[in-house]
Amino acid sequence: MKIKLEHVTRIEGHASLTVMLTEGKVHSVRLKYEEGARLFEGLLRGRNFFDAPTIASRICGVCPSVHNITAIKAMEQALSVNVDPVTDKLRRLMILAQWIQSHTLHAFFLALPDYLGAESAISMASEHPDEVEIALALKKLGNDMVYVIGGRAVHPITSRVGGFSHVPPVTRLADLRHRLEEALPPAMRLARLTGELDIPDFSRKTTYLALVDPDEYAYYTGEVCSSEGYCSTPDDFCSTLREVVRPDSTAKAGLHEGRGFFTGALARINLSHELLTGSAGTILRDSPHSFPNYNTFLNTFCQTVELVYAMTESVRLIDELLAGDLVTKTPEITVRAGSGVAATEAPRGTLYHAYTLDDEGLIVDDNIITPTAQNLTNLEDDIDQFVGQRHDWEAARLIEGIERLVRSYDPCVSCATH
Amino acid sequence: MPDKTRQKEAPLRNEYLPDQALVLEVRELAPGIRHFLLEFVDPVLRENFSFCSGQFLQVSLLGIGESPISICSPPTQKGSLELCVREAGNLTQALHRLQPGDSLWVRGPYGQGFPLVEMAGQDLIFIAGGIGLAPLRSAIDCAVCLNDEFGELTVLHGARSPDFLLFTDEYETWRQSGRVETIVDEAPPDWRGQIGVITALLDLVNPAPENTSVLICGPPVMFSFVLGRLKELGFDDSRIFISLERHMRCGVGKCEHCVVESFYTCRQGPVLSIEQIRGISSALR
Amino acid sequence: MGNLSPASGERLRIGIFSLTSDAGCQLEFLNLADDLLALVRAVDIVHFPMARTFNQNGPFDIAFVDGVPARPDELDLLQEVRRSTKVLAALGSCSSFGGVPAAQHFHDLGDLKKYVYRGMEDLDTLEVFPISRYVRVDLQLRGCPASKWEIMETVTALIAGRLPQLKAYPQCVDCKILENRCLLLEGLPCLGPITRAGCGVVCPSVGVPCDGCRGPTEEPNLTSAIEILTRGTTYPDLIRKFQKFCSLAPEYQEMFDRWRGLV
Amino acid sequence: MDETESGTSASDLASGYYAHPDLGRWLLELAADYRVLVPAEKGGNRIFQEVGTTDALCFGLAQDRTVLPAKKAFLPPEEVLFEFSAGRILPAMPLDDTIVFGLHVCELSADRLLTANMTHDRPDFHYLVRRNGGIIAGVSCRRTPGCFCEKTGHDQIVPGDFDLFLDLDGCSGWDSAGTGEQCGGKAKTSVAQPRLIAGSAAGRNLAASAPFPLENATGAIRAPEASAGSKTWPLDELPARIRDSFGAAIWDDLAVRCLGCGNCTIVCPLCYCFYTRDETGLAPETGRRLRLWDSCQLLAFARVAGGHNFRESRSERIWYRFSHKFMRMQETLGHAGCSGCGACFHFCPADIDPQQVIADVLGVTDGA
Repeated sequence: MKIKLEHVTRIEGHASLTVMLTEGKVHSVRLKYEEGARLFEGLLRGRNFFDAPTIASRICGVCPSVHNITAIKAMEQALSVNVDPVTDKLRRLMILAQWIQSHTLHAFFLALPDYLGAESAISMASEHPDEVEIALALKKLGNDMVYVIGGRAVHPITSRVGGFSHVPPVTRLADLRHRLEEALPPAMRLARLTGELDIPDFSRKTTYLALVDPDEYAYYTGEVCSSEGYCSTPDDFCSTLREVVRPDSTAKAGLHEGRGFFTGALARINLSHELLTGSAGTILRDSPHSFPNYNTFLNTFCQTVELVYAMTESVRLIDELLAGDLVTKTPEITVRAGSGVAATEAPRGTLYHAYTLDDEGLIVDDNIITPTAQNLTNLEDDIDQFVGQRHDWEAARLIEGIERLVRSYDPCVSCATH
Repeated sequence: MPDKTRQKEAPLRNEYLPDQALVLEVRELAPGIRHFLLEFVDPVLRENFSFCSGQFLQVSLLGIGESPISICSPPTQKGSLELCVREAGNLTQALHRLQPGDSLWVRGPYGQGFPLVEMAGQDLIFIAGGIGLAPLRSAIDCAVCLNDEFGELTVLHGARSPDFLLFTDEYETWRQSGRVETIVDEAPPDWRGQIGVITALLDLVNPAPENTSVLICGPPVMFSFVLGRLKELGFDDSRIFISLERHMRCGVGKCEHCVVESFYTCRQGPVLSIEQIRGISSALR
Repeated sequence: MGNLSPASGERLRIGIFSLTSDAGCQLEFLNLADDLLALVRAVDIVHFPMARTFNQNGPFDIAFVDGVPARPDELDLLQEVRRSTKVLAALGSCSSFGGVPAAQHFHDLGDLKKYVYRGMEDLDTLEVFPISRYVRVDLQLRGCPASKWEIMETVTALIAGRLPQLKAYPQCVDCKILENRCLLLEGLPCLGPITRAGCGVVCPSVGVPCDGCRGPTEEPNLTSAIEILTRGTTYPDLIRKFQKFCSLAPEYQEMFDRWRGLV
Repeated sequence: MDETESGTSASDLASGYYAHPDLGRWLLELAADYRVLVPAEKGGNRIFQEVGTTDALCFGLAQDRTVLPAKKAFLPPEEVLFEFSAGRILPAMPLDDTIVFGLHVCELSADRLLTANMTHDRPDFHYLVRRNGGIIAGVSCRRTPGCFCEKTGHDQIVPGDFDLFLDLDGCSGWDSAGTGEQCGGKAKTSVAQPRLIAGSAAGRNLAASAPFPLENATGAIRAPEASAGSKTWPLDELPARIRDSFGAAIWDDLAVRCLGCGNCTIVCPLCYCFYTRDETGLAPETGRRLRLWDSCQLLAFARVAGGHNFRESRSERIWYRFSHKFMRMQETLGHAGCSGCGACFHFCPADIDPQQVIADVLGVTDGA
């Protein structure tokens, strides 16, 4: 017998689960991303290099800023454009703000209801008003950070190849800094709470891939490294990463060295947890979990640790910005043929943008590899193991468990099917 | 520090504050057209409110918005007002949801009505297309009420179909002071009345222009035919009065939406004589 | 649209539906932040799979539809939504105009699929059109993303029993009132004069020319606009700009046809 | 404020601005009791800004025009007419304590005409509460490029048209052809004490605390001479000329170029049309009625419920804009509703120049 769960709820986008049952017991499960193809990579061809960041940000409404910044970085590499330190710091802030926006959304609005016995954050509001209020305030803070720097909370405007069209006023940055500091204790409280949730006992060691930078917990710079010791530049890595096109699916699946792998908060923490100092490090080390850790369900907790990291790191960056002159200078851009690859850490994992331009600055070739697509193979392997270990469970309970497992990946189907 | 006290100005009237009125009665006159009987909540206003036939009110519902609507009851009726409302926009749709006892808000009356005083002793012809009968009904009832002051009354009313003829239960009363003729664009087979355009009614009654005033309200498409026929019949432009519809927001000649060349429809209109608007090609569109 | 408001005293039943999209517009509901709690206290958001586990079927008073139907089952969903709602609001420029994905109409769809999916061209993917091609649409909340102000105006208007007053006039009016620098006067290709207001003029306010994501005003004077805009940019770049967000806006089609004749 | 020896920063002078340390201090004092608006920089534009929100207390010497004219102080782009709650109306009381500094001659003249318009027939409560309670202070102007107040008769004012006037003629040497060099650069030390002229009792009261001498005005204050040969339009004739031009080809020609963006009316000191809108919150019984600026250049301006549009064509809408200014206002108030400031032309993406339009109207109706 086959049952199909049409809509895995509380994820970004539309995915279904098809469950095969024998005598009331689950014997296999298939996950499918159910969105039409928007064909972004095709649509970008023939466009101007300066339009790619704007258009590419429309791949995803949840993580538009990282698409935007990653596209900009790739274009700057293709055109050999160097930007000033203020620009770099503002971009870092936008990525960290994106983490705050997205991790808050996932951890507290989409995943937490599973563990607090609520059907949604909306219904959580009555029994857990404090938590919901904190989550909403954090979401608003992340939104306001992107708004102040990028000009709009969803789909930023000011960031462009070469720099920024508009630099935020000192007073607004100072205000953000103040709000970040104020929001830090409640955010830490929620992160600790998430670390103590009763997650399923599940472990499957796989390959973890993320940007690694010896000097910091990486998100904006660094090399792509794996838990098995592999390291390379994003440029080289992009050519070894395989995206598999599957019959009847608009999402591709990622393979590295022929196997599935995990990218995202858990991978970053597994690879760089020693670089997490300050409040985020304290929460991580005080938690009942040790790292590296191979329980995928912990990804949500890792996101909340990163949320705290993003907040403290933002305060540090704002202090640096406020200590100097808040001006950016857009360098002269010479349009010419070339190609560039960039990677940043999106909330859900490493995001790659690669472009080739002709001598008029029009895009002739491009490739965008999203974390959710990269994770698909690994997610399927996880589901298989999860089901295999629980073949005696009632179908309804098992399906609910699988939904939680899917959610712990924080999949973004829009990104996966761009 | 400078002295902030200033010479007191004469108190200004705030034109934009409406007065509350209650719906006493609602009835459906035709599909999508409702008739409302209202009274002001303020007893002083209820007693003292006066207006001329053809003037309008700015009617509003709080949270919905405001629209100009002609008063359809006669000035001779004291203590209450009547409106006739066709469902067309935001406000009128919301008005159609009102029940007796509900509130609405009005300010006014605004504009110039039909100069009935100057028409004393004359025969009156009322030409109404569709809901255009509403402001004319105020004047008709007024003339009926002051029967001795006027000559013969002729009411010509055209509508889309028999269902859309308005105030049909009042025709008998009107006929005691004159004549009522109706015509419709289309009708079911059992319709015994006239079918055609409203100028056919003018042909039917063949009015004489002497000592007669004509009062017109209806959709703009009607105007050129009716005016053409009246001209052929020998009517003078100064004796033909027409009520114009325009986008009116303020009612007091400040917001500029209702201007027709030099005329503020809300102040110098909505009733204007054809003589006043002669040569203004955009007036009768 | 007839009578819009629910029977008096009843709470508005709202559905938020997602077709193929970037989910950015429905996310704007969660981005309402402070207003979100007030909103869910005042209305019943009974269908919102992105945020809820239990999602009810109709009838709805308002259904917000985010995205374009790009798969046959999404078309079925869209028809079902239309059948079960009083007011159907297209949420964002994808559902209003096809959005960014509608640029596929400037390419050969087969070529595009071949390029993206390398040999897997028999995807069950529909050509992208605005939802108005398939169902009657009562309101268009344009923009990429849709504006929070318009979302709230729509909800509060329907609670009060009026139609939302979405601005149909050009961005310039609001931009002048904000006393922004006029980018068009500086020679930048700003689509403000022919693009609908309602977003709060977010782009020109930070020095970025309007990209036209909210689509054309009523009766835009495109001929004159193109002449003026090409003083600051090339004709092909200008056409690319129009192709970004609202390439299926009916008002643009004559311009694009002329462009297709040139290339 | 970057205070140099003369109290005026070099960059202010270079851009044709005048600043004076005493003036700045005085305005800050006034701002404790009043809402004080002065022309100041915002994002590369000059706009009337509230003292306290800006530290750039400088006055343009007409080099740059503000984006919105001073009318915004008394007729705000958006204002609450009243609030309502549970079936009760709570009238909004407009603030009546605004001082606007820095109006040029044409704008003082426009202010007088706008106020006359809002006063005549049925007075506009909200505007007049603000305006009658407000104080306006003019400032000597040099001609802004593109202005033509001599043509519309708005090139002079009498003391009754203002409460105060800041006469900068002490900063000698600049004239209608001046580029700012005389006032800036080497000549900055010659930025002498301004003279104040009071035009009303309120202005005299205010001047009592001013750091500058108050002088008696003699005669009218004029804008600097226009370029040779520029003369007043036949304003008395224009109403008939405009009326006769309805439907003429010149309006169709303009409609081909005009984008209908509304810029011209938003920036005009003598445009004031508005619409109203009700706004409610999540509880529908509480809300407010707003009045907002409108523009006769917008398609929906004359559209009624049901969809009929009484001004369907762009050419007709353009004619209505000019007929308001040169026909209706001239006929009802005896003065052209165009101050000649040139803002509409400056901000028009299609370069529609009212001077050319009027020349064309005169040409067409002459049968030329």
